[in-house]
Amino acid sequence: MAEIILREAVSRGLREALDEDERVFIIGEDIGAFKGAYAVTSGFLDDYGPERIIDSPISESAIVGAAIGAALGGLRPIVEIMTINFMLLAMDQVVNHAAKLRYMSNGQMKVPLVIRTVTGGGGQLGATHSQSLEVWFATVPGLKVIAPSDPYDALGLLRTAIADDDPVIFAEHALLYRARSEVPDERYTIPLGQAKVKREGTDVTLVAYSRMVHVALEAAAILAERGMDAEVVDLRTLRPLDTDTVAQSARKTGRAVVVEEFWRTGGMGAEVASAIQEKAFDYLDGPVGRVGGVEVPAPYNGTLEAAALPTAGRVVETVENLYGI
Amino acid sequence: MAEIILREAVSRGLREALDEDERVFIIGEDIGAFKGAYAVTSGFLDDYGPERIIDSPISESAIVGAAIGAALGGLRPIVEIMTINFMLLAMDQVVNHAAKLRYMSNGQMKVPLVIRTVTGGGGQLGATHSQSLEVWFATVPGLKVIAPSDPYDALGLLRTAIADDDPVIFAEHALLYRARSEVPDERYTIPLGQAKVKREGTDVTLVAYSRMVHVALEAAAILAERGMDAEVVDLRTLRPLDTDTVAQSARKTGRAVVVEEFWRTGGMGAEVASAIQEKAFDYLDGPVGRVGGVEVPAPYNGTLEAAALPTAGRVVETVENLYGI
Amino acid sequence: MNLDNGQVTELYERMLLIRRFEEQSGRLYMEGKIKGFLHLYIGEEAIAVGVISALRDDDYIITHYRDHGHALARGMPPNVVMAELMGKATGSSGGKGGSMHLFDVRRGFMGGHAIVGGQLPIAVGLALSAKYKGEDKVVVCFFGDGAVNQGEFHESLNMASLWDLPVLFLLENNLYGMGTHVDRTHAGGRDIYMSADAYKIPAAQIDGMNVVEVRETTQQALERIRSGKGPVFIEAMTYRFVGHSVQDPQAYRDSSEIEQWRAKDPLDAFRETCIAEALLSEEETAQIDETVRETVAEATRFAEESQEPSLESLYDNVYDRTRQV
Amino acid sequence: MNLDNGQVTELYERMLLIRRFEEQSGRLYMEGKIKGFLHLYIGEEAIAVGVISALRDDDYIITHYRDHGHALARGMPPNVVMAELMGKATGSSGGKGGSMHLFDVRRGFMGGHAIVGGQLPIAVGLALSAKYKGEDKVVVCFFGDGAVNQGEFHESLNMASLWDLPVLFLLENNLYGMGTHVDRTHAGGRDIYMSADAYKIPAAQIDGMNVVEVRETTQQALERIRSGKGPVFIEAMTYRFVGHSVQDPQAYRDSSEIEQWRAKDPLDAFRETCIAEALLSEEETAQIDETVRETVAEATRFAEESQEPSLESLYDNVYDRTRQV
Ligand SMILES: Cc1ncc(C[n+]2csc(CCOP(=O)(O)OP(=O)(O)O)c2C)c(N)n1
Ligand SMILES: Cc1ncc(C[n+]2csc(CCOP(=O)(O)OP(=O)(O)O)c2C)c(N)n1
Ligand SMILES: [Mg+2]
Ligand SMILES: [Mg+2]
Repeated sequence: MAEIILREAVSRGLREALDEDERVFIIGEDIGAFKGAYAVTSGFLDDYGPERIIDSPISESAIVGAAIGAALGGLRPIVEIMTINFMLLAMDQVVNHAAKLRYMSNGQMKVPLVIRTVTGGGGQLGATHSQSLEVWFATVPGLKVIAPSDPYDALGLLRTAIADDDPVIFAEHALLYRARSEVPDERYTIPLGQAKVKREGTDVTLVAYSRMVHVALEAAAILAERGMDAEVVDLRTLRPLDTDTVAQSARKTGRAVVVEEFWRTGGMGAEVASAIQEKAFDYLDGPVGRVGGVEVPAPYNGTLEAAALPTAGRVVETVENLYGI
Repeated sequence: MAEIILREAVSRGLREALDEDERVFIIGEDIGAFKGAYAVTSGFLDDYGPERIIDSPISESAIVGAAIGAALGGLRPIVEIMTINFMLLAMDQVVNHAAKLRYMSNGQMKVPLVIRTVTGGGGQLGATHSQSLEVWFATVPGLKVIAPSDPYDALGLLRTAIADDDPVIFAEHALLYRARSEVPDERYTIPLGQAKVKREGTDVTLVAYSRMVHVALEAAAILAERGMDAEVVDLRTLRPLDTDTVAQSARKTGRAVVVEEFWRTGGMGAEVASAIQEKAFDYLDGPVGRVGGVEVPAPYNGTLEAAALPTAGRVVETVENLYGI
Repeated sequence: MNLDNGQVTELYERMLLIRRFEEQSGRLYMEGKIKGFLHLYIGEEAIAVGVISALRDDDYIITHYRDHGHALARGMPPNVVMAELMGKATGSSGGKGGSMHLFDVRRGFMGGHAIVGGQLPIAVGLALSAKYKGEDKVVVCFFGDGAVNQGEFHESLNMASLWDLPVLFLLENNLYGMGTHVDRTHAGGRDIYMSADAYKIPAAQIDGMNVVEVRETTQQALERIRSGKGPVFIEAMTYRFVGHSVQDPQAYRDSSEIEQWRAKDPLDAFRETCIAEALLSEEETAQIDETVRETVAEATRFAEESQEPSLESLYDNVYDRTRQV
Repeated sequence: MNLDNGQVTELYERMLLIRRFEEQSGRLYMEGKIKGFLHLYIGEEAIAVGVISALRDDDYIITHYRDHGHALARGMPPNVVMAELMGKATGSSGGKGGSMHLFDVRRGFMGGHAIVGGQLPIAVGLALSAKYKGEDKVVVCFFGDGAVNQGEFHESLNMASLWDLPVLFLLENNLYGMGTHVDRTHAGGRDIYMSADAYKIPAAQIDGMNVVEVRETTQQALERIRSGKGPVFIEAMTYRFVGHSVQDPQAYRDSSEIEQWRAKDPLDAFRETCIAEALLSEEETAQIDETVRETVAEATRFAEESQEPSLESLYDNVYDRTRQV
């Protein structure tokens, strides 16, 4: 057991897969000679060679399409798309091909493919580079979507993703690469579709994923000072989505607020809030709240950007406004 | 006042715009010589010539990108993307460019652009050709999204869309082109962001848009026979979204079910249900229900496809299960 | 001709099977027994048959939505294809795929892809898998003149050439993408094969109405590809004798143009040559005609008598385990 | 040299301004006063200055995220650019755009686009608007060698040529896209300009380190374009003397390669020629140096002393009316 950072957890998961299974290779932009835009694949080119660490042209659509083809040919590709914003160029391959081939071929085909990508805002990269589009992928039958909040979950879920026989989107938050947690030396995996209670509490449920888990935990600490004991649930995988754990917590606390970076309208908050009221209506003291990104393209300026993203303060405020303490 | 079909309403709106404003032109695949995949632009090439009715190569991304550029250059382009499924190839231009240029340039730029496209399933076109992706666009700040259910709304909203100085997605349902309604001869427009009560009722609110409005009305008729008086609200525009009208109806009836074609997880139903419980929690008799597409890629077989789409029967069943009559 | 009598018979029979099969599916569409979109291959038979007859059993084939010809040329049982067109449980995808989405993975027939251009990067990936595993396979990727203008064409040719992958890019230039003539969509004009220069891919333009020429050029290309020298590009000039899909009135072209091309019917041409060269007798062709008619009749019977898929099958094969979301 | 003294001074001063501005912005980044991504134009100054000095005031310019050089060459006030880099209210986008998203629409400077390849179709559309309106404008579209492999490159060149649009495609081939050498990303190798053949676009490769050659080739191209003959493609060979972005350790290339190219410094080369040809004196260059230093210092002062944008401005310019969603 040692404390490691998230970047290292992902690197370790990738190395294991490369070591254990000849069919695994990685393809992406600048993952080799440049060592990865976020340095996750640093050293990989030297260790595994250019056949397995493939620096590709800047052709997101063909990168994903080629990975699909390689998966159909019996390999187990791992794609790195530098940031989730660039997935907009590969949407057709992801949504109309990867997600649908198993179904349209009635099980003749499978697409064991992991697309790792970097999500989220907060780095002052401006509107084109700061989105949280994993939410869209979480609506697509045929896809699975993972968005871990710490190294332990990242490694356990990445192992599961790589072993999975369906296409998985694995979204790593740009600001979490230095997040730390204890990670066992022995091998463990985490099944998809299981949310995790990160903090137990009795008065209100805060639901979040990825970086917003940390914001929710911060909010919980503030709320605790004010006499409110918050439970924090980390979704971890967005599809399959574990609404049972969330609803169970909401039944216990009678109150829930969902926190996410995606724009508030139509985000995971909408899905989770809807599911909570469906499954726990009679237990609720009031409406399920949602704290999401402000409905603007991400501004570059740091103060404006911070104002556009959920903060512990905004979460606390929402809890207080809704449940009047 | 005459009864016309939706195809004709859209054609009329386009012709008016071409007639009245030299800056308006239409670009898309097979809109000219082929007369449009859904025949909306039939006759246009002869009447307006190839400079204003531009048959483009099959290059969805460049079509939208070029339209953005033309809008920046002072024109008012109308794009036809043959079906919304092919928008997957133009996502980057729509989401990272059209939607963001005004903001990123701080108002120096505007993108007056209408993208007309065909949405929905039910035509046995299979998984790649049957999606309802307007839902995703409705989550994007900078875009506006319209999805009319009848000729009257289609024409009134199309006029508004074309006059708008921001990018608008205008989604026409493939199965509604022959839908009829009365349309005044004199000019009228319909503002964006106003839902319409299509049927007044007191016992339950059914919320829908596009083709599902007709399904909701059918369900209302069945419910009426069973002694339940349903109110049907047509969203008409998905962004801006008129949650006030919806919430007001829910406050009145105390019950609500949202009906849509998009997969249930993360669809408009999630957003609308969340908004209803936020705005009308204390008036609700039970949870807001959602009837959406079944969580599978669309199957080709007609029986399976029908089973994957919401029907009046499923809506009635959901109402009865939730509110126990 | 470098063909023995057996080969001649096989080529002719296969072309005739496609012709009769397509005529029959057109009729069944008119009778409402086939639904959705139906794109016939009539006029282009020499390409699928010429190319695919040159392949080995373990090679891969991937194509677009106009796919019946390629499927039948590869030896997919007509019964199974016809059942799929009718959406039956006995169809190649149990009725889930339909005309545009045929698959027969056991025969290396990797689909049937309905998004124009979408199959090209997947072909590159299949080839990547072959090279990665040291398999001596070639991937033949069929696509139309309309697909050439998609970005994925460019990205795919670049990748395939860059990495010396075993792909045969097989352009079926039938002069039209839906109703738009290639002269109005491709800046390089009709000689699309010259585009391959930009990627340093050797290319040839051939008579796609001549099955022998198609087969022989393919053989040469395969030899080069199998020697590890990377992709080859073949442009086969052809014409579809019928509309883009079954319900296309073909307003965009003159019947005289159609007549001109019908005079080059690949079946007539081949039969006449074979008879002239005494490779086939009138009796033999009559016999083949008879066999083919019986095969098509049997396929129709089989499909008509087959069961509809069960409602439960709706949920199968979204993921590797049933009903998992 | 076909230049008078005034022109020589202007070219030199503009190149030097870019150089010093970039050096200064690099320093400010290190001091934490500029955030996000910062891509410097050092080494490539001759291209922006040579090309843009040949334009008319009403021509359009559009470029990628490495955009400071083009902005300054077009005459965007250094104060405003520097203020934008620092995210200030006085910046060109009020701090909302940042380094990658500069805009100055009044000067026809249409951005600053951060999605690789995304500006190409927009350039086509701007040109379409010019031709449609009968304006005598040319659009210069700058992009890098990495962008060439994006599908949009292909789609855009095809459209521009097909419709004879007034676009000058200006490829800045600095041999690398991030850390990946062009030899490993482009199948056609380093002579990318030959790709233009496929679209029947006349093309030339020039020395991008020689401002006079760049200017003169541009003048010839503009003449042809203005005569209505459609697009022209120029590939300017260059090199960035610094990392891809400020924090790039450049592990992917040898310092000897950098040194080799630094020996061709476009500023040194031009200054030496001018002095040799007595178009500039040592005193004059010293004077220019002084002026430029003062301009950059003033820009820094201006930016540092400017206000942060107000929090309310967060909501401005999402749509044409403030705060409308
Ligand atoms: C991305 C995308 N855009 C548009 C369409 C609609 N569409 C289907 S076939 C077709 C024409 C394709 O022409 P071509 O590639 O020449 O093939 P052909 O039909 O002539 O065999 C079009 C535009 C589509 N299926 N996918
Ligand atoms: C679609 C997309 N993919 C990837 C990136 C990340 N990225 C930014 S710059 C760059 C390299 C571009 O190289 P080139 O076009 O040669 O321009 P240069 O930086 O050399 O000026 C990459 C991959 C991006 N911004 N957009
Ligand atoms: Mg064609
Ligand atoms: Mg470069």
